[in-house]
Amino acid sequence: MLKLDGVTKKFEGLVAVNNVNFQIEEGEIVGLIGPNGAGKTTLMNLISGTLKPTEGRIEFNGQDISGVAPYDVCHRGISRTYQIPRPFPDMTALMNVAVGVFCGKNRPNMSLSDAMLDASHFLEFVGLFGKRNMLARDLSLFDLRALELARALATTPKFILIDEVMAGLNQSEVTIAIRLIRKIVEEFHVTIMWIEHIMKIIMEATQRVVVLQYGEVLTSGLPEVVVNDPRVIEAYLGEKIA
Amino acid sequence: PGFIRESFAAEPIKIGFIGALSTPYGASNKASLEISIDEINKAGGIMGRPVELITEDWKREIPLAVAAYKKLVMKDKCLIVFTEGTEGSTACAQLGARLYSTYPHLMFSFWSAHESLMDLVGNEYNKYKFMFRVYSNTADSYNPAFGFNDFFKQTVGTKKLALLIEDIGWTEVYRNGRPGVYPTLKEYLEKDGIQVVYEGKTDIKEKMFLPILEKVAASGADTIYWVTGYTDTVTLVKQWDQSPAKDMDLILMSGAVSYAAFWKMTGGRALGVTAMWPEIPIPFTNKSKPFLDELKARGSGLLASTYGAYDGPWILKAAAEEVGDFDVEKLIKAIEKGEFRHSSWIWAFDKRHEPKKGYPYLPNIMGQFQEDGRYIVVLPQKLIEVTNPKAKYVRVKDLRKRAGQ
Amino acid sequence: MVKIEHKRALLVFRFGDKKFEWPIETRYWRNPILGVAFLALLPVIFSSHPDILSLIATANIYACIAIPLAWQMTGIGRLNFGPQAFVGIGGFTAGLLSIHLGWGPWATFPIVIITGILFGLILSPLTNIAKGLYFSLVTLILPLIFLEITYYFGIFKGETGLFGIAPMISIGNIVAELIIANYFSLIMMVLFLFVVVKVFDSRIGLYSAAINDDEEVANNLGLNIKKWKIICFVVTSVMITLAGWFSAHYFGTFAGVTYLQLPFMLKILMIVMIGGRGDVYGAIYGAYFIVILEKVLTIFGTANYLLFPLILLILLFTLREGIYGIYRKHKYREYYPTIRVRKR
Amino acid sequence: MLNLKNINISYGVIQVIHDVDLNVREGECVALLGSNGSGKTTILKAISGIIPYTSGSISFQGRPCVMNNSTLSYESGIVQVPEGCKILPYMTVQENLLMGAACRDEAWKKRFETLTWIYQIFPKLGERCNQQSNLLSGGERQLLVVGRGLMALPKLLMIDEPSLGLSPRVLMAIYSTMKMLRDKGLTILLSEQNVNQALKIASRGYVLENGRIVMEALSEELLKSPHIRKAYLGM
Amino acid sequence: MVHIIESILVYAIVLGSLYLLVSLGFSLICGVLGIFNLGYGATFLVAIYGMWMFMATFGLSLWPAIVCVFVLQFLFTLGVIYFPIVKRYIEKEELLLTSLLLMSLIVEETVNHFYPITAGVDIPTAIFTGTMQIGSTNIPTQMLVVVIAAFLVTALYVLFLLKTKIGFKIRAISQNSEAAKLLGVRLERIYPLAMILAVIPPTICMLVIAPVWAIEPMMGASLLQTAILVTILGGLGNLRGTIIASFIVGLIASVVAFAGNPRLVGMAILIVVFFVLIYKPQGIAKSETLW
Ligand SMILES: Nc1ncnc2c1ncn2[C@@H]1O[C@H](COP(=O)(O)OP(=O)(O)OP(=O)(O)O)[C@@H](O)[C@H]1O
Ligand SMILES: Nc1ncnc2c1ncn2[C@@H]1O[C@H](COP(=O)(O)OP(=O)(O)OP(=O)(O)O)[C@@H](O)[C@H]1O
Ligand SMILES: [Mg+2]
Ligand SMILES: [Mg+2]
Repeated sequence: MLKLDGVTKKFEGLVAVNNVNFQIEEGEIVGLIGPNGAGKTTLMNLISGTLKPTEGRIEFNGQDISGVAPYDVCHRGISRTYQIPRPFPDMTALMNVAVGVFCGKNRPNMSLSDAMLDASHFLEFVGLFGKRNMLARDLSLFDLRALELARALATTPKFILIDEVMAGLNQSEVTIAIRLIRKIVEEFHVTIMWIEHIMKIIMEATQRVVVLQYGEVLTSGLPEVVVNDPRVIEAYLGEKIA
Repeated sequence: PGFIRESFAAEPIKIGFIGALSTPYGASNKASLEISIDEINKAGGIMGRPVELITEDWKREIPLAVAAYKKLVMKDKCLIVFTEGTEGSTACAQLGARLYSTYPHLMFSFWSAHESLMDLVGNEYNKYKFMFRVYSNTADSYNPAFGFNDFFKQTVGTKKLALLIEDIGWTEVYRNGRPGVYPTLKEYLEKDGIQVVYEGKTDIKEKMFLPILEKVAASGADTIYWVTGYTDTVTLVKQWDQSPAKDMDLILMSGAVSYAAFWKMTGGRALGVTAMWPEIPIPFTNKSKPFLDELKARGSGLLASTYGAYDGPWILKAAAEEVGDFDVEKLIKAIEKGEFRHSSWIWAFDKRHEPKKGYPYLPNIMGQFQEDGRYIVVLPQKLIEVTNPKAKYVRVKDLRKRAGQ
Repeated sequence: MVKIEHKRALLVFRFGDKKFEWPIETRYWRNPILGVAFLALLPVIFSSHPDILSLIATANIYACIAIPLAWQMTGIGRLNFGPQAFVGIGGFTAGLLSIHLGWGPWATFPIVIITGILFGLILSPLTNIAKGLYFSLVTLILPLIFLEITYYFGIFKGETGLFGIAPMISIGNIVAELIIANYFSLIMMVLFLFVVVKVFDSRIGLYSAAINDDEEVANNLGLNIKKWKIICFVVTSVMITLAGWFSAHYFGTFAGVTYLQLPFMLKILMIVMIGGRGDVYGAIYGAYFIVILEKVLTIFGTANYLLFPLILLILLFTLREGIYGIYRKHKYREYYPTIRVRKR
Repeated sequence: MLNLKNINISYGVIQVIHDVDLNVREGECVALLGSNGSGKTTILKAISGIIPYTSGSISFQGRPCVMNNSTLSYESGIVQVPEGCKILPYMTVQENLLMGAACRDEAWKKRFETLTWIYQIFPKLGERCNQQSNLLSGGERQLLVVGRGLMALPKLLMIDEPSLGLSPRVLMAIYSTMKMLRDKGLTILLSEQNVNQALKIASRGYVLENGRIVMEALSEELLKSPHIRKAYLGM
Repeated sequence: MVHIIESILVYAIVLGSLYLLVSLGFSLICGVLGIFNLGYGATFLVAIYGMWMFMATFGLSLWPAIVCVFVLQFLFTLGVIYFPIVKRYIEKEELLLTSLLLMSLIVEETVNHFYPITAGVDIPTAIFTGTMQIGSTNIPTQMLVVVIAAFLVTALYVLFLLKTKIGFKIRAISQNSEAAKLLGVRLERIYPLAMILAVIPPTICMLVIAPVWAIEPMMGASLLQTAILVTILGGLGNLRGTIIASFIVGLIASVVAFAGNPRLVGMAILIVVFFVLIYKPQGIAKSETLW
């Protein structure tokens, strides 16, 4: 579904992403891990079109999307969340999602109230329906993450990029979040690429893991295998995870 | 019945004035109008009817000027409206032309700097005949800046002249002339053998004249003639005094330079500067002096339009008394035909409703700052005799020497 | 072709595969209709006070600039400090055409729109290039450049301004003309109001709000921000241009000195601020308020020069959400766009 | 060393902290636990004087603190490492670090020694010392913020969620640094979601729920408590 | 030819210094407080008319008047600009900008009321009179004072910002005021300090330029316009950019004036700034840093 071919991104002097090749098949949940500054977020920005790759090709469903404008990438079915949540702070939760509904792909036969209806459906799905009329800036961190997910889903993507959606959540909230994401996969049949530092989630929720280091793919494979790879332990984990 | 006639007769004649009251011009025009109307009322009004002045502030904004004009003409039924300021007068004239057929009235403009506004009267007389220009800045020749060739040649002794003109609408005629009618100012000067060695246009927002003065100095001129109006003459003079061009005589047209306070504003650097229509109290007639004293008592300055503002209501009175009626059409005819003399020179209007040119109508006055900041008249000869017979134009260099600088 | 359905409190229009909704509940239209009716009565009430009529028209023109500006501020997410530039473009286009070709207002109208679109398009890349404060600054310079140009090129008649522009309407009866022109200004203002209110209640309003809040996220969500910002900029610019067109024909003159300088901008800005920030209805309250205030203060003579800004400043301090906010506060607050100039 | 008595804090009309009592003894490492939005950051902010409290009192080293005066608190040695990477984006890494010492005269005098020490424990910062700090990745920023806190040679170090967004390895580095500092006798107040980790280095913990302290106990006890296990460890 | 180039260079420096003095304070506020001080025009008025008030109305002699005018300036900037407006609305830019504009209008009208243009204000701060020859170019000797003052003030400011601890703190605040607050920097002290620092250059500027410049109540607007132009060309609030931009604008002005047509100076500057902004929307230097 998504194919990265020699993707490279250079910032003045610094190579943040270096010759990354991998492929994600439809229906997979892929974890992307790596030390801080390995270039995970950068890679995500490249895929979503926020940044243009210096070199290489990104293919989505057989089409080249490298250097395509972000809105276009979204229309082709890729949507994303942010490491630090970025809602529209001066809009209500419902409005936030309604923007997603309207913008996602062309839905010509839709008026504002239809969109609201749709949006509340998504809000209900992530469990935020009760807070639909709160301004986004008044929401708590957990709710913001949920809101981001709802907004991303509202654009009817085929592929979602999730950036550390669990950072700052405690273990029990993590369990809820994992359940939520499972539910998303079941209901919307989306493919997910997931950046995360909490290994527990990676182990439980993902089917395959790609490890980045210094912008390059260190290794990839099943979570259990990757976690026990000495190079990964050396570079990332620091100690063995049982 | 006598009682009724009297009260009817006592119904006041309304005179409107639209001015920017926070500016020196607005304040001084307003004071002059007030003085003259007070005097007229004291003298029994116009044909027994008192005169009432209604003042409106237009704050130099067209929408306010237009609203004020409508009020004065349509609601207050003013017989005459005095306006000032270029864009305001223009807007009022446009409106007045539309109102005229329903609300006949007169408009006296103190200041319509753009020639083409007065051209309207010439071109579309029937539409714009109600409009007169009562602004004393009129030359012996056909336009203010023209007509100084003799002054330059004889009084100043100019051989080589640097000519600078501020680049804005009203100077268009000086810069480009009018094909078939007027030459350009440069051609006009050269016609009489004054050599124009430098010619330049300047921006009215200019604040840094040093480069220009540097270039002027390099041209080797002995006199600078600068057609100013909107230009910041204070900065200009301050910089001229400290530039290589400081030994060249500086002759300006108008702007802040016409204020007597200009001397103070420049910290005495205006020594030797000459300007047109300076703020010099000149007793043109025996009416001038009381008026000027009164004006001073009311704390207002004497500016180029002040004599006109004072004389305006008197012109109306004279015209009305001649016709014996307040019918506007008749008044216009009377004003066009008559000659009026009050505080200043003689007012008579040509077909384009500009004050008539040439002697013995309105002369152009030149004043020069000499020692102690005295503004003295140096042109025309007749006025020199009235104000200060000993006064004489002195070249800047000599003035400086005399002042011991 | 157009199908109309009635759905609870909504009228739904279907046009091809597009769908428009129209709330017909009383609360949606009662107050606006009452307000417009009141404004429509004003010229009749004041028919013997031509100066007040003129002030009403002026207020309407100001509102015609402030209303699109309020939309523009949200729709491009930047504060435009130079809407006067477009007032100038409209006024000068109308004026030049009218003077040199003798065209009347309805002949100049389409050309003014075209010029507006043209200049809107030429300047629209700015909305994407210049960020935050820079946009404000560039737009601040624009009218100043324009003013320089009007001084430089004789055709604009610098300090005098254009004159002899065909009046809005001429039927021979001047009083009727003034009242009709007054209604024209009201109609134009109401039309602008209607358009912008409808836009704010539609998906485009939502897009505008999203762009105002966070452009980058909106882009990632699939909103073509470049396109929408340009559309918004051009449409609002054309609306502002029309305000210039109107005042040129209404006053018969058009001078850059009045319209292109900073004080005029300050007035428009004050209308938006005092009226109600980022709120369309607020612009009308603001426009009428400022015009009335200015008129009332003239009774203080020259002191009004000082009093006018002073009172505005005090109002700015005390009315947190503008005049409209006093009324609006009691209402359910669904979505309230804020205008801001981003620092960086 | 640090005493909070009956602290109440509200944001506008909403009260978020209710009657919190909290003590930290000299040389102790105390953990402040609680789920999202329970008010941990708010308490830390009140201690470091960034926000005012409505009632109660805070004293540090026996002396009462002035409310809402971050400078005085900072000067007296209360240093907060903020959550969410609040760096000075366009200064270099080194300038950022120096900034940590700028408002404490003692620290400013020893700034260069401290700097070398910081570069030793966080070599990654040393590598990047002349880079503009907004070019750092999320995790590197977190390191920088912790290092900057240390630059002030604090008497009381308050760390707010150091684990946020850190890779396990860096996280371990930070925790081992904290452990080392604790062993050296630095007083630490740690606010953390990651209960397991936090309780490993803290000797005591407070559990905060909806702005109220619901539990205060030694680490081992907390780890054993069924409530904690259920609510925070998901077991 | 040589003469022209010489003149261009001399005037580029002279005008550049002048623009620098005019815009330094504006740029500083932009950098430190991150706001756009549209009330800056009033600073010039307070400087010059304050001076006049002390000298003409209260009868002080030159030096006491200068001291008093600085005190007045500080009181004004803190008591009228900073505490009532900037402090209150620092987060609400649209209100901030409008109220600052209004405030400067109020100052302007007050000044116009007490000292209208015909009051004839002139400040005897000319240190030199007459002209001075550099090569074949003549400049008023007083302009030398302007140049020296500009270089001195700028150098002091730059040193202050780069080398002192307070300067260090100011720079920190300019980047992220929240983080700086966490580091114990006292915003409520540094902000006023920056405001005070920002009024010193324009005051000095007005004092030294008075002998070659008109003094009138409406002068604030055009000086503010100059300051805005230079500051945005330099990159908002970046002092280095401001310095470069001042001299670039000075150069444009002198090139156009000497090699071209003096009439076009104003328009040339506006147009160059406009196009630079379009192609380099961030200005010459990065606006994010103070230096
Ligand atoms: N705009 C930029 N300019 C220059 N360098 C950048 C830029 N953005 C990121 N970098 C650098 O690229 C590297 C990768 O950054 P990135 O944000 O992708 O890391 P990450 O893998 O997401 O790390 P983390 O897990 O800490 O979030 C970092 O070293 C960072 O300093
Ligand atoms: N500036 C603010 N205005 C209003 N409410 C606020 C503000 N900051 C925080 N809150 C509210 O105060 C409560 C406590 O917030 P706080 O940031 O202290 O929680 P926390 O325990 O640190 O959470 P986290 O683990 O997410 O950092 C939350 O409900 C939050 O919504
Ligand atoms: Mg990241
Ligand atoms: Mg927190």
